[in-house]
Amino acid sequence: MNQVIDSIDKEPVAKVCGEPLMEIPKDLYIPPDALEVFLDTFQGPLDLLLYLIRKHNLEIRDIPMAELTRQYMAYVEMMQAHQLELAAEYLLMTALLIEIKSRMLLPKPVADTENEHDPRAELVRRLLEYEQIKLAALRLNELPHAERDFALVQAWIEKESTQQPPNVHLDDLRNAWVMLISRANVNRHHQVTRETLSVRAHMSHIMRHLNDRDTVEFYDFFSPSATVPEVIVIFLALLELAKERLVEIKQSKVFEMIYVRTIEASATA
Amino acid sequence: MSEQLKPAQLPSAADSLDSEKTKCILETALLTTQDPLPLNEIKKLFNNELNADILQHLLEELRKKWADSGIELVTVAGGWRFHTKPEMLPFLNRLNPQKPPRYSRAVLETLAIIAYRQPVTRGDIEEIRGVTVSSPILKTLEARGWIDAIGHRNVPGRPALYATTVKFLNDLNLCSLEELPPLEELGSLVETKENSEKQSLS
Amino acid sequence: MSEQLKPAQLPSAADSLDSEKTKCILETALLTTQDPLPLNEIKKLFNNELNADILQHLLEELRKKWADSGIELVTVAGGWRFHTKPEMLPFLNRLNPQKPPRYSRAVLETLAIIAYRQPVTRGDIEEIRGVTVSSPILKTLEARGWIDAIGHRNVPGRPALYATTVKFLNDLNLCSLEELPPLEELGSLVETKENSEKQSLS
Repeated sequence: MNQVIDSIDKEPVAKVCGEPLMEIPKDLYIPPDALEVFLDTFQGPLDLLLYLIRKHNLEIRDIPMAELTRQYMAYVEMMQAHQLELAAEYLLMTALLIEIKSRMLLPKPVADTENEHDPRAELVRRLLEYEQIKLAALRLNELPHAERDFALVQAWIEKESTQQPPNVHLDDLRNAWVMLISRANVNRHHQVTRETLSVRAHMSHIMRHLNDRDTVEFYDFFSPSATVPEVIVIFLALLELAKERLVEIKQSKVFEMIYVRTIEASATA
Repeated sequence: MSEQLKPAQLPSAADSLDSEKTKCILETALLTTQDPLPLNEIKKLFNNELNADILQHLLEELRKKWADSGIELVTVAGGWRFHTKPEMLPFLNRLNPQKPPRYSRAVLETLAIIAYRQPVTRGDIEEIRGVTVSSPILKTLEARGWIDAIGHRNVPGRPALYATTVKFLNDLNLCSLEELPPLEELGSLVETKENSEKQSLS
Repeated sequence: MSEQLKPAQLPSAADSLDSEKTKCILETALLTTQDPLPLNEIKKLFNNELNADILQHLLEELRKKWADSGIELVTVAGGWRFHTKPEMLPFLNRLNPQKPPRYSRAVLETLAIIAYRQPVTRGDIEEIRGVTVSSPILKTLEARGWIDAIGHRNVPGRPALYATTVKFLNDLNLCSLEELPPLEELGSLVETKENSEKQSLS
């Protein structure tokens, strides 16, 4: 391994336009005001290392650790010199690089096999994995994004005309009534039977009828086609209305016409 | 992104902009904006290079194009927009079935009292419910067209007498009030809700 | 409201529903919903009376109908939706001059890690990126609805596990994660232990 490093140190570090470059270009100088931008440019130590490797065409599977460490530390020191707040990760990476470098300088064990663990392996794995994600992020950004590259279609739904009114089911009414009765413990005389309901229904009907015209002849309430039960119910309804003082039933003389009118009408008459 | 339509490459002379393309852009813009687009906004689409008359004309053409579909191009106060035709709503509502609104217990009880005990005054309702009946409750039912005042009871204050309407019967699918659930069995006063549910199932 | 389309009056036999009308309803539903409509939602439009094949066929017809316009009917992970063709955006942007969000590299890399390696914890992301991942980065992606925490890894601290959402796929026009651009083939380069062992064996 050592000789690999040695040989690399003697090999051109990069080829520029086919010309071997024996020395790392001294382009490390960055104007201080650009440093902050520079710091923002890198996502972290891995990103910086990748930049150095790619920029100088270093072989990622056989990284010249001495060179890379030197390059890396030059950046870090420069940033520290300008007292830029450097994330702790950068310093941690410095330590890691130095450690790898020194482990590689150790004499090779005698039983050298290809299975021997390369101290750089983990770093290389991380660098490659990071580069893979970095590229994936770029690709992801190139995919069309909603809002950025296309708009979604959404026509207005005109709803105003369809304000659904609440629905009432017969059971709702029944349950409401049950609730009322059980709650108020209404007396038995409040009980409404089918028959009295009919009477009640006809009471409303008669009231409506009377509202339209002031006075109605008694017999007009009984249509010729009415069945006997109907006649009875209508008659009871009229009596009930009279009892509740809602209508007035009047006959001026015996055998004369009987007229029905609302109490209101009679009051204003 | 395809380049052929980049606005920068649009001819600056208004009339050279193909009217089909213009309509296509108009249509797209109107389909993506929920708020109505006023004409001066629409002009921006074409860098104000098309005058109002041309746009108005194209919009009218678009309106005709859409006439037979489920949405229509309309002008509202704020400008032009596409909106759904009313007949589409029953279908669209199936996607977001909002629970039908329900009346409060107070409204239902009031309605039940009016239905079973009509004609009744507000005082009658209050007596049975044991609480005061607020005006909004009666207003709600009147606005629905389910009850109306059919007269006044001749007592001090001459309170209005309420009864249910034909619309109430129609809306509840009843031919007459006799078809309301009978209440004879309620005389026992011990009927529970579960009981009545069982009965209504049988 | 016009009555002829009341859903209650729809014939129950699927094929008797006029296919033009069906397409019209489909089109309306798709033009009014921003979120993609999955087929099972679309079925609800017709009370599940139309089978998937028929709907698929009609949707394809709709797709063709719109091919020459400024919008297109596409399928993404969430289902079917209309969106504008990319060439329309420059025009639409004239109406909304505010720039859509551009994400920083940190956000994009975090998103990429979650997308390709999900489910991952914040620690996993930090390990790959080599830096701490600030909360605002994850918040940004969560606010966009692109990632969410789907559980916790059963290790000390029980860190949240993040994954991408259906909205992420929808917004990137994808039907599934498999449609993400493939990762650069670095496997051969990555010197994992297994790899080097394999190589030494050969």
